Amino acid sequence: MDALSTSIIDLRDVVAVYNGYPALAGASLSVEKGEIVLFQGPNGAGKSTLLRLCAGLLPVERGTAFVLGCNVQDERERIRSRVGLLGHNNGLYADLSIADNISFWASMVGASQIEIDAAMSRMGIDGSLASRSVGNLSAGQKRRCALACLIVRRAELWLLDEPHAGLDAKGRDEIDAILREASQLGATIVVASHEIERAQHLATRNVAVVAGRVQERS
Amino acid sequence: MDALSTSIIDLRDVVAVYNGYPALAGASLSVEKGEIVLFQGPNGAGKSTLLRLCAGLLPVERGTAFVLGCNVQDERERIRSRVGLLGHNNGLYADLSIADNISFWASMVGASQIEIDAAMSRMGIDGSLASRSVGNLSAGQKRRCALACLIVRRAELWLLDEPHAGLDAKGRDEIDAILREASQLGATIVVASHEIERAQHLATRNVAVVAGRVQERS
Amino acid sequence: MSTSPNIARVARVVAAKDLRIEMRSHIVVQQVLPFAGLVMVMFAFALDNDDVLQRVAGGLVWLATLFSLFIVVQRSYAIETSDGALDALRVAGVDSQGIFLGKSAALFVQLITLELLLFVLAVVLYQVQLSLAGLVLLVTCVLCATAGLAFVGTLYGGLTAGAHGRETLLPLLLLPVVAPVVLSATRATESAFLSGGAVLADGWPWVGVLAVFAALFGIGGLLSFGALIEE
Amino acid sequence: MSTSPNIARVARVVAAKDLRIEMRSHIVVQQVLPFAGLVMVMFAFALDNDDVLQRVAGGLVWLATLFSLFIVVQRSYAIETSDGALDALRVAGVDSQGIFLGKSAALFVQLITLELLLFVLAVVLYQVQLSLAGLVLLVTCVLCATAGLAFVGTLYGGLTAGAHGRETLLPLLLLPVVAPVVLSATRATESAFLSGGAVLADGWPWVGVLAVFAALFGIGGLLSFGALIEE
Amino acid sequence: MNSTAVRSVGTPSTRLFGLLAIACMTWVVVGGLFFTPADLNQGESVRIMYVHVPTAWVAYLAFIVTGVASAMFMFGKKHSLGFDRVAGASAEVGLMFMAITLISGSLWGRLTWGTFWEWDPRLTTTAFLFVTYLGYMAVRGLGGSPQQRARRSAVVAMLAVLEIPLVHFSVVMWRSLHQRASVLSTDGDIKMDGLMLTTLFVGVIGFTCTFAWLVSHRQRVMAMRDILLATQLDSALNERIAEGSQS
Ligand code: HEM
Ligand SMILES: Nc1ncnc2c1ncn2[C@@H]1O[C@H](COP(=O)(O)OP(=O)(O)OP(=O)(O)O)[C@@H](O)[C@H]1O
Ligand SMILES: Nc1ncnc2c1ncn2[C@@H]1O[C@H](COP(=O)(O)OP(=O)(O)OP(=O)(O)O)[C@@H](O)[C@H]1O
Ligand SMILES: [Mg+2]
Ligand SMILES: [Mg+2]
Repeated sequence: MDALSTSIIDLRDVVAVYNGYPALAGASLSVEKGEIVLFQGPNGAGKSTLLRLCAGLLPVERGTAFVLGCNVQDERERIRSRVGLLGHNNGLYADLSIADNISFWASMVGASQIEIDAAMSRMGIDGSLASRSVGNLSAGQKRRCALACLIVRRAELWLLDEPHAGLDAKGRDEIDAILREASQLGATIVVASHEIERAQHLATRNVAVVAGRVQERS
Repeated sequence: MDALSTSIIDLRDVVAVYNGYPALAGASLSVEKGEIVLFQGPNGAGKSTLLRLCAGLLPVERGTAFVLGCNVQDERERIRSRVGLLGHNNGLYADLSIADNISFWASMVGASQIEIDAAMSRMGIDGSLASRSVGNLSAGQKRRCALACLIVRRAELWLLDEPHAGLDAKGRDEIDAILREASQLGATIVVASHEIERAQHLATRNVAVVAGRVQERS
Repeated sequence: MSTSPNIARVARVVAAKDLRIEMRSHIVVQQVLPFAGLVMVMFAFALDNDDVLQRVAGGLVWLATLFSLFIVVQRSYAIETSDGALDALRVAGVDSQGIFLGKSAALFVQLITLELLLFVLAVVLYQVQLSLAGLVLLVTCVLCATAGLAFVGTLYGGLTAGAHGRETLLPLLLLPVVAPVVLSATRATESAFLSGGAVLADGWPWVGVLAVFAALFGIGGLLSFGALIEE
Repeated sequence: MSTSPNIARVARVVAAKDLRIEMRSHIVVQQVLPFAGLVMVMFAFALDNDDVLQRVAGGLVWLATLFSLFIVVQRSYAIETSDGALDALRVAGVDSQGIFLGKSAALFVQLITLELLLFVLAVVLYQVQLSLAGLVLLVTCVLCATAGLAFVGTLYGGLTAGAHGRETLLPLLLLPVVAPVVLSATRATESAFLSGGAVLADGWPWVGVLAVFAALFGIGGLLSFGALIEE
Repeated sequence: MNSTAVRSVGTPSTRLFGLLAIACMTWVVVGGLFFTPADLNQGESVRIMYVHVPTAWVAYLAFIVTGVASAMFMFGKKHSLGFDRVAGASAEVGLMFMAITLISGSLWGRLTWGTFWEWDPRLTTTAFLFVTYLGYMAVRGLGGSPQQRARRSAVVAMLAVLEIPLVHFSVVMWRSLHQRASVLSTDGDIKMDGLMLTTLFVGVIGFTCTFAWLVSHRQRVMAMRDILLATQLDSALNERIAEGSQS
């Protein structure tokens, strides 16, 4: 890790642009290891953009962005395997079953069958559900599958874009418990959510994102 | 309207099947004019399926389903223009601007420019946002656009599948206000949602959907 | 509450919407057109036998149109299904005959533009002589054939759009139906071009075939499109 | 924390995933194959001249493969982009060379299957005579040509997959690059079939061209695929 | 730079190229139309050569420049967008020259072969090359961030340039109607009238200067548009920030 900064995420005046539109207009943020940070803010503020940028999916137009001690602009290949992102999309293969999707990711990162089973049972996916095609599932079931894939990936930095969306009450509690546990094991977690009451219980720090900039809070 | 039943929705032991999987396993429900009904229940229970069935998007395998006094199976063309559905998808054209999307729907139903402007300002869509391509918007902005299209359609029965998903706090309040207003003007509203605290304030009646069946509550 | 709009109005709104999307994205002009030109050149080269080429000159335009049709139809429905817009139309009770006519009209306009440019290219490349009578034949042939292609494309595109993720089925369904159109149009075009000893009068029966085909699929589409896009 | 898997392993996992999806959905076997067969038969019908047909028999197989390639490549990337799976792979730092090789391998297997069946069809339809030496030539030709097609398809498919909603660009980009492959493969196949007075020995230089092409695009793809799928 | 300032895209080097181009082209026009003799077989139509052949070669040159600039972009340490601009500008100009080759060739073909177009390998591969670069331009127009656009189009450019040998050797690979490489042939004996040859070479130099002149202008225009975009971004940023302080 870079000696310059021990923060997991360190953004300084970051500008990110989509076809000339400044989705991020000088965002600065630093997140330390083990924190659970909540992004909140109005629609179109730039929460998803911030998360995608930290995941290395977006180019940095101006400013500097360090994630896990590496510059997201130049050294992305070094950080990637250590970052897990759950975006608005689920990133699943609709023609495969839940079990196939999860074991695809497991063989990517070399996770064992035990870890697969653990992830599935954590997300409440039982045997008969696991063998069904993802394309045939309800919205919440898909989201659960995406979360199980993410758990199997064992990232150091979890970036979650509205993880509660689509989950039922039980699923929401489950994912909260999983995130707390992961953070206790040393993972750093950033959550963007509009369900402020729920997410606030989870988060150790609140960050307001407004019009492409970060405004710290309590 | 049919003399048989004055209910807006009247389902009796409805079974609906996806490729052999019974998503609805004998659901019965009746909803009266002006009600705001909340569907709640675990993931995969059949809430979205119920809504799609009432909108006439799904065939009824067994049982009878009457919506607005018409049999959804045989007389769908009669009910459709009176039903508005907001599903998990937004149903927008990504290459068109927000304004174009809304005026497309407006010219479909013959709504005036005043109604368009009213719908846009209700959903907090201002001039500069309205001219941007829908493909370039954030998740919540797309959802707002979809809701504005729905408002313009002026349906008698509104079927909303997780309408709060993706909206920010202000947007949630706005949509609640819109739904209350619509129901006072005589529209009937059915909402499926996992955000029970919020939806419960809105709803006049709670319905639990569990494993493809309806269980009435308080 | 809401007034039920008539077919013509729905058709106009849907066609305008599709054409506006094309104006924004320029897919047909910037991507499909060069592709079609290339298909023409490629086949002409592969068949670099003078006799054969002379005989099939007109056919190449139709062949290129055929392969472009797959792309254009697929695009026409990708717009509708990628975010569930077609479902929204169905729920809102938008007249399915109107949708059919509207999408066919938009397809027709796009295909005609494509063919016009391809024919200009062909005329330049092959130096075809075109008499006035030939021109009349050609224009009628193009109009009838394109109407047929637009109707079939819209109909089968709607059929596969209902089945999610099965867009790959489209070429398979379209090809056998469209092949006769392409063959008839080729014969008529050859007559118009007087290529390979063809006689002008021979072209008109083929145009008749095309007109019948267009009428059949136009009526068939009007009657069955609603049933196809239903779940 | 997580171990970085090597290229070969990623390639194997990705290829296995793509092939498993094909096993589940049967797109290539049930939809693309009949389409390709139909293209062959249609062209054979259009050129219903015995001499010509005899000469171009081999070419028809390649032509059908060419048009099927567009569909198969598009499908191969539709899987990845429809729900953002490609983004997930990129974020997870999955080796892009591994993805390239894996997707190419899956494409190769699908195309080879397709070609095999098309060649059987061609042999039956046109009663081509095949000597042992001809068979060796043919097999080498098919392997080299298909490898080239799979590499190009994966490379350009990745390029257009990055730009959302612009899949229509794929045929335009692929056609000029792939056309020489198809032409060279046609010549080699004609030599193998000894059709139209072709000589067997003439086929090998064309196979050389195909091998060079496959090597070029294989290396080019390995080097540049990562840059292409980056945002 | 204030908003009323006018920036010229001309520099001493563009002016030099421009002057050279004008001088050479004057020679080609005067020499090509009046002083060079007509060909024994082809008659007066041979004069088309002074446009046809140089534009073909300069189009090759342009595409090679595109390829090289793309490689410099990809393999350079800084991934400088300057190279991408040169690549794009050069491809545009090359496409224009290739179009002139196609048009002049088909006019020439009308006079010598009696048809505008023949299905001949050289002609067909030339058409392929042309469409390949149309595809390249379409890839440049795909959108996305400038770096991403540059990366994508660089890959296409580096692969597309490999088609040039295919066009050049197509006459050998497939038996062709078209002129074999007579000027650039390897056996070295040039069978052409001295003045014709000189005029042809002056034409090549003239078209090359025209190419250099156009590309340097075009690339500077693109650079300025990037500057303009950057200033637009500044004002967009201010707007976006103001949006935040309102609420
Ligand atoms: C549409 C028609 C034509 C096209 C697209 C075309 C294209 C080309 C191209 C691309 C080159 C550059 C070749 C190279 O050096 O690699 C070229 C060169 C040349 N072309 Fe054409 N051409 C056409 C018609 C003609 C005709 C009709 C003639 C004369 C009868 C002609 C005579 C020449 C000559 C003499 C050269 C120089 C060959 C050399 O020394 O390499 N071309 N043409
Ligand atoms: N692909 C795109 N092209 C152009 N602009 C975009 C694109 N994606 C997002 N934007 C714009 O960037 C801004 C930030 O978007 P972002 O998705 O980050 O918002 P968000 O905070 O996640 O909003 P939401 O709560 O609605 O999800 C928005 O104004 C949006 O319109
Ligand atoms: N296209 C489909 N094919 C097969 N089965 C399906 C399909 N869509 C849904 N199902 C199944 O039908 C059941 C009900 O699905 P539905 O989408 O109605 O659930 P839901 O209550 O809306 O759940 P959620 O809260 O997750 O959105 C689920 O078990 C689901 O797996
Ligand atoms: Mg978002
Ligand atoms: Mg649901």
